[in-house]
Parts: sequence; structure tokens; C-alpha cells
Amino acid sequence: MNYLDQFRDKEIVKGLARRITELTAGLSEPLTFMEVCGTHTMAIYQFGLRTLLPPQVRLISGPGCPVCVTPNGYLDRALALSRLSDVIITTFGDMLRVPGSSSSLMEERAKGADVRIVYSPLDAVQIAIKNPSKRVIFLGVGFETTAPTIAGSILSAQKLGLTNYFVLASHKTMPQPMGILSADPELSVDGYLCPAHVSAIIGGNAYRFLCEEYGVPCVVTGFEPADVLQGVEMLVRQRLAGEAKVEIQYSRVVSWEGNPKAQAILAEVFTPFDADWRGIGVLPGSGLKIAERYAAFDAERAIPVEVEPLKEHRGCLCGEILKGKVSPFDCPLFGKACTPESPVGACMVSSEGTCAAAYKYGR
Amino acid sequence: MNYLDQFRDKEIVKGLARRITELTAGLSEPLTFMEVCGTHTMAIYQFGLRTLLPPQVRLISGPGCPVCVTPNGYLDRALALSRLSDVIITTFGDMLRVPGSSSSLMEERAKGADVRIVYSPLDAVQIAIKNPSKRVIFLGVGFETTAPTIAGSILSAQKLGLTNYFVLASHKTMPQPMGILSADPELSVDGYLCPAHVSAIIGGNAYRFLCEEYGVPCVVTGFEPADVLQGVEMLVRQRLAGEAKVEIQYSRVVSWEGNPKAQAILAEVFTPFDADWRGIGVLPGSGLKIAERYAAFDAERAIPVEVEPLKEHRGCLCGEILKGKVSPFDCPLFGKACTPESPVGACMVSSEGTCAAAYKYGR
Amino acid sequence: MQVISIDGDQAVAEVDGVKREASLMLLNDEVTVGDFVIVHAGFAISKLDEEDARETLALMREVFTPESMG
Amino acid sequence: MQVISIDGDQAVAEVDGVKREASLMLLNDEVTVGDFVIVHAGFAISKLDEEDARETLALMREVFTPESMG
Amino acid sequence: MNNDLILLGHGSGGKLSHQLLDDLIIAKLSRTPVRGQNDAALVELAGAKLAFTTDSYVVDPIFFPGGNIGDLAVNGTVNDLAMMGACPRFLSVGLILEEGFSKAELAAILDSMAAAAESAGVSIVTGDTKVVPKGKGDRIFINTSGIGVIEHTLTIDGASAQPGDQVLVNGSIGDHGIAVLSAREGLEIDSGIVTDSAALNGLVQELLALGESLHVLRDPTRGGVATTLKEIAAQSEVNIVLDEESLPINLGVKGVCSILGLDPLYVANEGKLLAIVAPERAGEALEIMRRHPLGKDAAVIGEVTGTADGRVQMRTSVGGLRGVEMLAGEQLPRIC
Amino acid sequence: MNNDLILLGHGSGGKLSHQLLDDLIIAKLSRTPVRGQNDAALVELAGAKLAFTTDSYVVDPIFFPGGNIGDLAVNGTVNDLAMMGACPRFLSVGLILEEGFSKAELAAILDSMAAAAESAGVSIVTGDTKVVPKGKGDRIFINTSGIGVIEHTLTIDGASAQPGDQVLVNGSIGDHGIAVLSAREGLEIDSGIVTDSAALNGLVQELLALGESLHVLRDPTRGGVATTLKEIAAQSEVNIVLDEESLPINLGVKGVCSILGLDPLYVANEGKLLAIVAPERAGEALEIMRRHPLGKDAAVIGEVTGTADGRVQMRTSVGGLRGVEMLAGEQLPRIC
Ligand code: SF4
Ligand code: SF4
Ligand SMILES: [Mg+2]
Ligand SMILES: [Mg+2]
Ligand SMILES: [Mg+2]
Ligand SMILES: [Mg+2]
Ligand SMILES: [Mg+2]
Ligand SMILES: [Mg+2]
Ligand SMILES: [Mg+2]
Ligand SMILES: [Mg+2]
Ligand SMILES: [Mg+2]
Ligand SMILES: [Mg+2]
Repeated sequence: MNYLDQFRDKEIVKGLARRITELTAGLSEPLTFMEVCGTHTMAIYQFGLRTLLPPQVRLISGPGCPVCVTPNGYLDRALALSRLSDVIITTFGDMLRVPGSSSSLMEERAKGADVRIVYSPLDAVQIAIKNPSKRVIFLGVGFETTAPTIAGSILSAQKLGLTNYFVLASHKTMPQPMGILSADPELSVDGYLCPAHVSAIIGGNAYRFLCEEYGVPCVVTGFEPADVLQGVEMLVRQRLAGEAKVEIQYSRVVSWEGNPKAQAILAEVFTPFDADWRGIGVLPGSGLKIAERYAAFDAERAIPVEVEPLKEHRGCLCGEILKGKVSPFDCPLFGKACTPESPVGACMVSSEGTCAAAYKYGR
Repeated sequence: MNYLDQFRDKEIVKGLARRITELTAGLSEPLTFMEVCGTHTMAIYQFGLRTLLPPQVRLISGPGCPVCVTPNGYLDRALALSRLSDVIITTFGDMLRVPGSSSSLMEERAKGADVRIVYSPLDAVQIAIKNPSKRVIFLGVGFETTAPTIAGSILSAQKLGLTNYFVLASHKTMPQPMGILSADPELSVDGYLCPAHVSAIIGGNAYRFLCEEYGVPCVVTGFEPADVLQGVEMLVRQRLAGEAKVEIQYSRVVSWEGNPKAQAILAEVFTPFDADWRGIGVLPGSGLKIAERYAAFDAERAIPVEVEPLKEHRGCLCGEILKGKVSPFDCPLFGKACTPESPVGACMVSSEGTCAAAYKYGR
Repeated sequence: MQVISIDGDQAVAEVDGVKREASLMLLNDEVTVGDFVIVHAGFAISKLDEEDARETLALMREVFTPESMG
Repeated sequence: MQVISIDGDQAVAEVDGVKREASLMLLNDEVTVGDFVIVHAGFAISKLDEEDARETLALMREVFTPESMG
Repeated sequence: MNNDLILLGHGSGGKLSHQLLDDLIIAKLSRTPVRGQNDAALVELAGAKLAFTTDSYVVDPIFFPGGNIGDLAVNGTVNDLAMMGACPRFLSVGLILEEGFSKAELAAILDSMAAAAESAGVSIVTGDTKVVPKGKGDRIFINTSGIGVIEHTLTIDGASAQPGDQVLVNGSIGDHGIAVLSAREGLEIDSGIVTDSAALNGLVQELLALGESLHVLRDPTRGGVATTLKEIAAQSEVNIVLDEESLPINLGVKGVCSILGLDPLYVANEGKLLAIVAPERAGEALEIMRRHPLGKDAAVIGEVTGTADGRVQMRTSVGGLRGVEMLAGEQLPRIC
Repeated sequence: MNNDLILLGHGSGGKLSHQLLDDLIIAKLSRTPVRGQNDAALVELAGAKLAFTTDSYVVDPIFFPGGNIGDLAVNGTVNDLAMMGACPRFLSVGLILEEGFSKAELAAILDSMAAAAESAGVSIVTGDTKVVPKGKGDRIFINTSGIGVIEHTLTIDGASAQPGDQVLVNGSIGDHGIAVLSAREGLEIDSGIVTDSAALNGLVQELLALGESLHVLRDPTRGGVATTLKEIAAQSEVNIVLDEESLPINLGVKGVCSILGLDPLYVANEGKLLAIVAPERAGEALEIMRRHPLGKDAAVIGEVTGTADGRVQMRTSVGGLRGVEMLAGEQLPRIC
């Protein structure tokens, strides 16, 4: 039995959509739910879920694409490192096309930099083993799902005694921006579809403050179409009942406490710091940097390099999009100056980016 | 005026050939003259000079091709060095196809070694400047013409403060084997066409011992067709007159004393030693190795490397050919198992090699 | 993905007949062969509770399919 | 080759209209522009005595050409 | 950004490839303006109607489950001729070998080429071999060019799709790209998928029985089904709606795509064709395909919906509707 | 020695190339035994008599005095068709670009291709572009394949040389190889020589007036005049004697050859043809050549001397006689 396939059952999905339509039929104002996870963004577009929902339900995307929220300065440092002749940059594929201030990894690779796409940070560790005369840097970008895998790679490298494996870390944690967005008066989020895999690590309890402090309903939701629609249905029900609590739709994977081993490894390797979110700004305690005791693995500390002065891209509404304030279709550059093959903003780059998903699937 | 062209004047060449024919018409036994310089070998074949001479004059080739007399062990060391990942081998093109015990530079290059053909050892010095993280080794093979240029490259590298330029030296000097060959009872050389450019360095006096000790006429001869035939004519005359002296046909370039500056540089950078000649054996004082004070530039001393056990090529008559005892056409492998594109012996490799010249031009 | 073999911290997991290695480093030793796990970037990050999945599906099918919604 | 310019130890030499650099390191400073030199592996190794060449050729032409040999 | 650089994506068969082609290559080389590109050129010569095409093969790795660069190079060019409804006859072979490449591997590749040519009924009649220094190539690149003869009077062309037409494929999609990917060094994936590389000229000959009802034939190679349908929709100025549920996809392809985050609609095929057929003969087209050894899993996968702006959409498996774009950058580089 | 490795010399056009071709490539790919190779294949298709040829261009550097890889790729393939007495009509272009190559340089190359095609009167009708990762290619490789139509009934073939025939060349030899060489990085040689790259189909059209007296046409590209004549001598089973004094060689070519120890007989040409003509019409052939802009320096350079074993000899400038062999290894790699 493949569970995946059954959570894509057309009849179940149709039934859920019908139920949501029935439940919201009487509403005069639409309900606005935000997903804050790139995989949700993808699933919603890829399965055309918006076309199944009534106009009374609006789904908007928050700052859930790790590449999109990574600030320009990080990328510029990665580019500077890639230009060192003894450096191999390893990264998930999505980073390649992201424009920095004046270049991109794809461009540096074309000019001769050794940039390799891997599927796991452990592949990068293998590359470090096979290339002892090179310094191998993994671009550690992502939320609480990815951060433990990177921490794991550092622990592996340490165990193997490698001195040529490094991570350029720009990890972010999810709850903080959700708090900020909840407090934003310009935005009225009627509920969060909380991320599936991030929650597998941090647990459902992490969202309680959103209900308690901001009165926003939260449902930890899986990635399959039936999951997403059930998550929406649960949010609708809370809203109609005037409730604001954390529910776990994705209970087959997510617990209230999360994954304690992964949390321990995160705490071992990383320390929280005030991270800069592209388009949102610096949020206190919203990022993870490499802890002092693992400084030897920190590319930023271990490999000093001159980084070019920052240059932001003009006209890009990424910031507003990451906050859910505007939709990609509102951006005058969308599909014109800004396309996935030559992106202006980061939201157009990652396949999980709101603009990219809208471009690829949304028309 | 291009002097070269006039020394190729057909009428002069024809006249010389006629004169030689007239002079030797009465001889019952043919006269055998040996050239001991690859460039002479080439010129004789390339201009078809043998076809212009009467049967009374036999021209045979001695050990004048630098590549051909270089022993297998030298090549094996060069191959071992080429396999080091931080080494760039630089060499004159002729060395590429020479088979060592189990491989050749061409083969190592195909397997990934960095082997570059240069036209001057100074080009190799340039390569060392441009590749500071590599060790650049020049394969120093050749007689007294080439040795000073290699010495010059070492002095240049020293002046530039380079620590990554090396020479793998296997230089040989001409007079010693000529003495050995003169003393060989199996061979009866009626006269030597002494090398042109070697003599420009060492001077005509260097051959006096051949006349005095062995009674062999010597004529220092240029490379142009008219030069070669005039050299032959002068040898014939000495022979007919029963004389044995050194004459300089190539007086426009060669003096009795040679080039004192080049001789001084040779003495500065090199020390004589007992060199091994392929097919001839070790001859006392017949080689030049890098002097102790330049040991830092000596690839053999500065870059220790394990060299494979020596394996000689079976059936190759190179040794006999280098002594002038047999002609390439006497070798059963010639043109069959042994061709320039897959040479068995070194004589088939260099374009100056007796077998290669015979193969390319001789039929 | 379903775990089909385990060797220390490394497992082989399978989906749709496709096998790939996954590190078990981020999970306590609670995983055994036959378990379903969520794999992210080469690491198993969570177990999937089969029982729970079956219940969720049964519930969905009961509550939301046309027959049930009549 | 004929020396067409000299800069310290380096000269530019020409043959048949083709120019290449040649080091003068192996010759005493006796070389001047216009001289003919023998170039081997990027080094001028010897001067060519034009006068001598001309004489040799004249002699050859006189002694060995058909007219002279009648 | 430096807009002067050629990027890997320019070779992916997707949007960047099309831009390079339209803005630079065709603009410079072609004397007549072209609307879209067919798989081969149609030319007339001494009274004969010919199709002429070329493709270079740079697949990495050169050996992969079910095939190698050699049979790929024969089948690919045979197929480009077949997609014009031509009968492929003669091939040329241009080899670019990297110094140090193995003669034994070359021999194996040449054997595959000979066998593929034999089985497709084409003759390799001329060739060329170049060798580039170590590090200036990648073992072996192969160019094949092909000539075919056109013996019918139909207009089979990317611009011929009409509203109401049915879109057919002759079998499962994505197999070639996934087979090559799983063989790639450092990506230890055991998918069990083999390339679908095959010569389609035999199948095309049978489809010609559809006569005027056969509107478009195209092989969805680089860029996959999505990119190829976008090309056709643009060339024909129509819209196309795909039905996700009807797409034949092998389980292993699904699995690899889910693990690596790939979309099978963009994965290359080398033994597949998309046929766009008038609705009244679509059933017959499906039967012809299914009777053929290379069409056992054939399916109707979509429909041409109306004269419009080249939009392609897909009715998803859960009943939603989503847009389908061309491949943007490089999904999988060097699959052919 | 490791006999499994492809060496640079296998691509030099000389003896190693021939061995690889005969022992491996033709043995594997060709169904009928071949005695020697012509520049293009002759095929019949739907009643039309066609010539079909392919060549890949990997010259280094890609820009050199008088031309670049683009016009070279057009002229080279046009010439291979022309050497069969065909009228070149259609070309395909296969580009293999290295990641990071410059679009501006690509544009310049494409412009040259378009101009060369225009001036040769051929149309570029189909193409393909691949991109390989940085370090897996060398900026740009170009394959061109060509189709020509044969409108005469002559047998112009490497096997048609007959005793008594005269060997003509349409001008100076070695220019292309020396031009490329002097442009090579690290080899600072100022030779003043420019490539002779040119399309010879116009000249060939005029030579066709010689009718049955025109026995062989061949362009002495890789391997030079020596290698090409050895091929012809072997194919025709004749001997050929060249006359060194009559060889047209530019001064700069002579100079570079003397400095670097090269033999102009083995240096590549890209706008030269060797014509082997019955003795009674040789004078006329020379006149035709000399009247043509690409034949002003044409000369009779040798003679076919007798039915024999494929020997080529040269009467040297001083009256001696020497043998001429094929190029053995690599004299100058990557000149085309
Ligand atoms: S479409 Fe492009 S420019 Fe506009 S917001 Fe999105 S990424 Fe920024
Ligand atoms: S022909 Fe070859 S094997 Fe014979 S002596 Fe010469 S080099 Fe040696
Ligand atoms: Mg196609
Ligand atoms: Mg094609
Ligand atoms: Mg194709
Ligand atoms: Mg060719
Ligand atoms: Mg390579
Ligand atoms: Mg040719
Ligand atoms: Mg050709
Ligand atoms: Mg050619
Ligand atoms: Mg193509
Ligand atoms: Mg390269």
C-alpha cells in the first residue's frame, strides 16, 4: 500500500472541496489562510487546488521558501567563496539561479567555478573525502527540516576527522516570522496551514503562542492534496466556531513534541541569532548559526573572503510577496522582465518560490 | 638575400655530385662516411642526397639523434614524474612517442598527465611562472647544441627566483662516442661529417684527437645540401690524398674554438659524468649532469620518484644502427611491427632518428 | 519511504520500487525494517504512523466521499 | 635568421618574413641588428659570418657549376 | 548579471534553448523567418522530397541502463526524420573523441550504432572522426545527420494541430531521462528503469494510414512532453489540455521523481512520439499504436481545446486545473 | 604499451587516423567493404543522385588570421561535396557549446557561417545545439553535414587516377595550418600568413568542363598534400612523383616550417584542391584554375607514374628523389 496515492484520491479531494464550499457558502467576507511552507505552495499549484476551492477561501503564501528569504548578502558571500580556486561549492539545485548583487552561482560555474548540485549534505561530505586538496563548502539554507540534516553532516565530518568540509549557514526558524505576520495590521490572516516537515521536527506545540497571543487558528497540515484540503477544512471549522487552537491534521507524522533527537542535534551544532529575512528584515532569534564549538566548520568564520557591496534588485516585490501582502500577478515584472529562466527576485527562482510556482503552474 | 636558398642551389649540388662521382670513379672499395648528427640524417633523406651519390660513397648514420641514444631508464623516470599530479612535463615534441619500458609520454598524456610540447626551454620557464602551484619539469635531452640552452633556462629560472622549475637532464657529448666508434674493428669509418651546430659550440678543435689517435678524416659540415656534398667531397679528397685532418666546411658558422660563452655556461651548470648510451653502453665522461650547486633544479635529485624496472624492447636493432653497423632496412621489424605511428625502438621515434627518416623519406 | 534494510545509522528506503540510502542519525533507534519514514535531504526525519494514516484515510473516506456525503 | 631588434638579452630574429624571439644569452654582446645568427631552441647559438658565406658560395659556384666544370 | 555567457540551461531543450535558438542562432543562420521548429527540414532536390536533420549527442554517462550514446544517436536522428513522416534512409556519423578514450568502449558504441541502424533500416554512409586533447571533451560526442525521403503528400507539422484534435502518446513517459540519471556517478539510485530509446519510423509508417487526419508528430525528447506540447501549442496557435490521470508513467519513474523533486512531464524520452490526430480517427490511431510493439501502452493524454494563445494546461489527478510551462532552466542536463 | 587508448594522433588525419578508421570505425559501421574513402558518400534517393558528407570542426584557436571555426565549418563541408563533383545545396549545423562560452563570440561565428554559406550558394536548413559543462568541451565544436546534387555522369573518385595523369593544385600549400598555428597561445610567431579557407565548388564547376579527363578531385586538409596523395595512390593503385620545385609555398609558411621543424607537405589546407587530370587536358585544367580567383597560383606539381603499389615520391629541389609517407602521428593537432 502506498499511502501517498490514497491521500491523492480524487473522490476524497472532491468531497473535501465540496464540504469546504458548503461550510463557507454563507460567508460575506472570504477567509484568508496562509501556508508558510514551500512544499505547500508547490502542492497547491501542482494539483490545481485553488481551482477546487470556493471564492470564500483565499490561500496565500508566506515566507516558506528557504531560498526566497535568504538575503542577497549571503549569496554574495557564497559567490565570493565560489571564486576561490581551491573551493568546491555544494548546494541543493535551487540555489544555482538565485541572483546575488551582480552574479549567480550558475554564472560563476559557467566562468569556471566548481559548483555541484547534491541531494543531501552527506553527498557533500563524500565530495570532501574524495577531494582532500579542496575545501568543500555546503550552502546550508533552509528551515528546521533541513537544518538538522546539515548539523548531521557537520557531526559526520567531525567524526571522520575532515578538515576540508564547511557549511555556509543561513538557517531560519519558522515560528518567529509567523508571529510578526500575525501582528501585521495590513495583513489579516485567518489561519495558518502550518508546515508539515518543519513540524515533524519542532512539534505542534511550537505554534501555541500564535493562538494564544494573536488568536490565529493553526493546523499542522500534510502535503498531499487531501491533507491540504482537510487542513483548510479544519481552519474553516475553527473560524466558524470562533476558536483559535493548534490542531494536527498531519498526525501520522507530526507529534506535539516533535523529534527530540533532531532538536538535540540542532541545539548541539547551532545557536539562535537574529536573522535577516529578505523583504521582512531582521527578526530576533529567528535564525540558526553555527555554534562556537563548531566554528572550524563554519565557512564564514574559517574562510575569510571579501564580499562585494550589496545591491538590491529594483522593482521586485518579493518582500511583499513573502509577507503575503501581494500576489505574484500583482508584480509588474512577473512573467515579463522576471521569469524562471532569468529571475529578478528570489521568489522566481526556487521551484518552491511563490512567483515561480505561479509562473509554472498558475496560468 | 637568403643564404639558405643558395646552399640549396640545384646547379651547385649537381656539380658537387658530379665532382664526387669523378673523384671516386676509380675506387674498387666504396668509401664509408658517417654523419653523427640527426639534422644531417634528416637533410640527407629529405633532399634525397643518397640518390645523387655514386655507389662508391656510402653514407651511414651514427648516434646523432638525441632521443634515440637516451636510455629507457631515463624515459621511465620521466613517465613516473609525469604521473605526479602536481607535475607539468615540458619537452620537445620528439620525446612524446618514445616507448619506455611500458608506456610513453603520449600515453600518459592520454591518461591525464599534463605533458606540453615547447619549442624552447624558455617556454617551459614561462609555464613555471604561470603555474606557481605546479612543478614544471623540462626533459633536457640533447648534445652540446641543446645543453647550453637548457643551462640557460636554469640560469634564467634562478635569476627569476623560481623554485618550481626543474630539468631532468640526460645530455650527451659528441666526441666520446666518435672515439669509440673509430676504435671499433667491426666498423670501418672512412671519415666523419662532423655536426654543424654542435661544432658551433665546441669548435673544430674538438675532433683533432680522432685524426691524431685513429687517423679518421673529419669535416665539420653544414646542413644544407651543398654543405653536405661539399663535406663529402672534402672527405673524399682527404681519403684520396691519404690525409686525416680536421677541416671546417661550415666555416661561416663554426670556428676552431667554438662559442666560449656557451662553453662557460655549460661548465657552470653541468658536470661531466659517465653516460649510458642506448645500444652503445656507458662511455666515460660522455654526458653532462647538473652540477651540485644547481641540484635544486635537478628533477632527479629534487623530486624523488619510484621508477619501474627496466624492460628493453626485444628485436630492436637500434643499438647496432646507432653504431652504424646495420641500416634500418636490415631490421626485420622495420616498417612492419615498427613504424613511426607505433615505434618499437627509439630510432623510429624522433624525426631525426635513422629508422624514422628511412621510413619517411627512404622509399 | 519504507525502510527495507538497516546497517547501523544507515538505512535503505524504498518508494515505488526505487531504493535510496537514508541516514537514521536524526531518529532515535526506534526505526525497524518495514517502517515508513519521511526522508528529507538523505536523512530520515520522522517515522510515519501507519495505524494513524490508515485511520485518517478511513475517516476521510467515511466523511468526505460522495457515498458518505450522499 | 636575421636579427631585426635587440632588447637586452632578447632579440627578435626573422627568416622568410617570419619573426620570433631569440635569447642572446649564449653569445657575447658581439651581436648587432642586421647580423645573421643560428637559432636553436629559442637561443642564438652562433653568429653567421656573411662574408664567409658569400665566399663559400662564390667558390662553390666557380668550382662546381656546369659552366665552370665545362 | 552577465548576459553574454552560455549556460547549461541553454542546452536543456527548454525555454533558454528556445531563446538562444530564436534570438541568436536562427536569427543569424536562417534566411527565412521561421515560426517554431520542426524536427527536420523539408527540402526538394532534383525532384525528390527529402527530410534532413542533425543532432549531436553528449549524454552523460555514455552507457546507461538499456542503451548507450551510440544507439541513442542513431534512434534520435531516425526519429527526427520519422516525425516529418519521412522514411529515414541515410545517416552520417561525426565522432569527437577525447584523447585517452577507450577503443574497446568505442567499439561497443559503434556496434550499438550498427545494430540500431540495421534495425531501423537505415545505412550509415559517411563519417568523420576528430580527437581533442584530454580535458577538452568528455570521452565521446556523436553527431548524426540523416536524410529521409517523403513519399506522401500530407502536411505533418507542428503548426497543424486543430481544435478538437486528440493528443496521443505511444507509451510511458520519462523513462530515458530517469535511466540516464540513475546511472550517473555519485547518484546511487536503483530505479530499475531502462531507456525507451527506439527507432519510431516503423510505427510512423503505420500511422500514415490515418492520412489527412494525422496532424502533428513529434518526439518529446529534451524538455519532455510539457515542453514539446508548449512548442506545438505555440506553433499551431491553439490551447491544449492534458489529463494527468491518463499519462502513462512507470512506477520507478514516479519514485525517482518524487525522491529528487523532478516532474516527469519535463523528463526526456527517446522512443516516444506525440501524435495529434483529428478526433474522428483518434480511436483508430490508438489501435494502430497498441498493435505495434512500441505502442503497447499508448494512451490518449489530452485534447486540443481551441484556437488561442498557445496555452497548455493539465487537469490534475485530483480534478484541479493547472498551467503547464516550458522547462525553464536545466531539469536534467545532458540526457541526450 | 596500452593499445586501448585513443591518442591525439588518431585525429590528425594521417596514418593513425586511417588505421582507426579502417580497423575499427569502418569495420563496425559500414556494411560493404570500402577501398579508401572519398570526401563524401554517393547515394541515390527517389531518382536523385546525391552526395552526402559530414565533418566536425574542433580547431584551436577558434579565431585565427583570415577566418574562424564558423566559415571553416561551412567551407570544409562544401568542399567535401564539391570534391565529388557535386553541387552543394543544403547544410546542417550541430553546435556543441561549452558552458561559459561567449554569446558574442558565438554570434560572430554564426555571422561568418551565414556569410560563407551565402557566398558558397548553400542553405543552412537544420541545426542542433548542445551545451556541455565547463571543462567538458572547448568553447565550441561545430559539425556540419551537407547534401549536394550530382548533375553529371563522370566518375570523380580517389580510385580513378591513371598512369600519365598530371597532378595539379590550385595554389599555395600549408597556409591554413600555419595560420592556425601562429595564432595559438604561447607560440608567439608573427608569420603574416592567413588561412586559405574558401569554398571550392565554384572552381570545381568550371573544372567539370574537362569531362572524362577529370579523374580525381580531393581537398588536402588534415594530413596535408602528402597524406592526401598517399591516399589517392593507394586507392588508385598507382605511383605518384611530385616535383618539389613546382610546389607553390608562401614565404611565411616556409619560414615557420623551418623555425619549428615542420614539413609543409603535411600542413593542412582549407581552400585547396588536388586535381588529377589526363595529361592531354592538363594544360587546359591549369588555365581554368588560373582564370579563377581561387586558382591564380595553380601549378602542375606532379605526375602519376605507373600502375603500382601506391608509392609517392618527390623529386627534390636539388634533384634527388625521396619517398613521401603519410603523416605518422600528430604534426599539428586540431587545425580543423
Ligand atoms: S515576479 Fe519576480 S520581480 Fe516580481 S516579486 Fe516575484 S520575484 Fe520579484
Ligand atoms: S626499425 Fe624499429 S625495431 Fe628496427 S632498429 Fe629501427 S627502431 Fe629498432
Ligand atoms: Mg525531435
Ligand atoms: Mg534533429
Ligand atoms: Mg532529436
Ligand atoms: Mg572528415
Ligand atoms: Mg574532460
Ligand atoms: Mg576532404
Ligand atoms: Mg567530410
Ligand atoms: Mg573535410
Ligand atoms: Mg536537435
Ligand atoms: Mg575545457
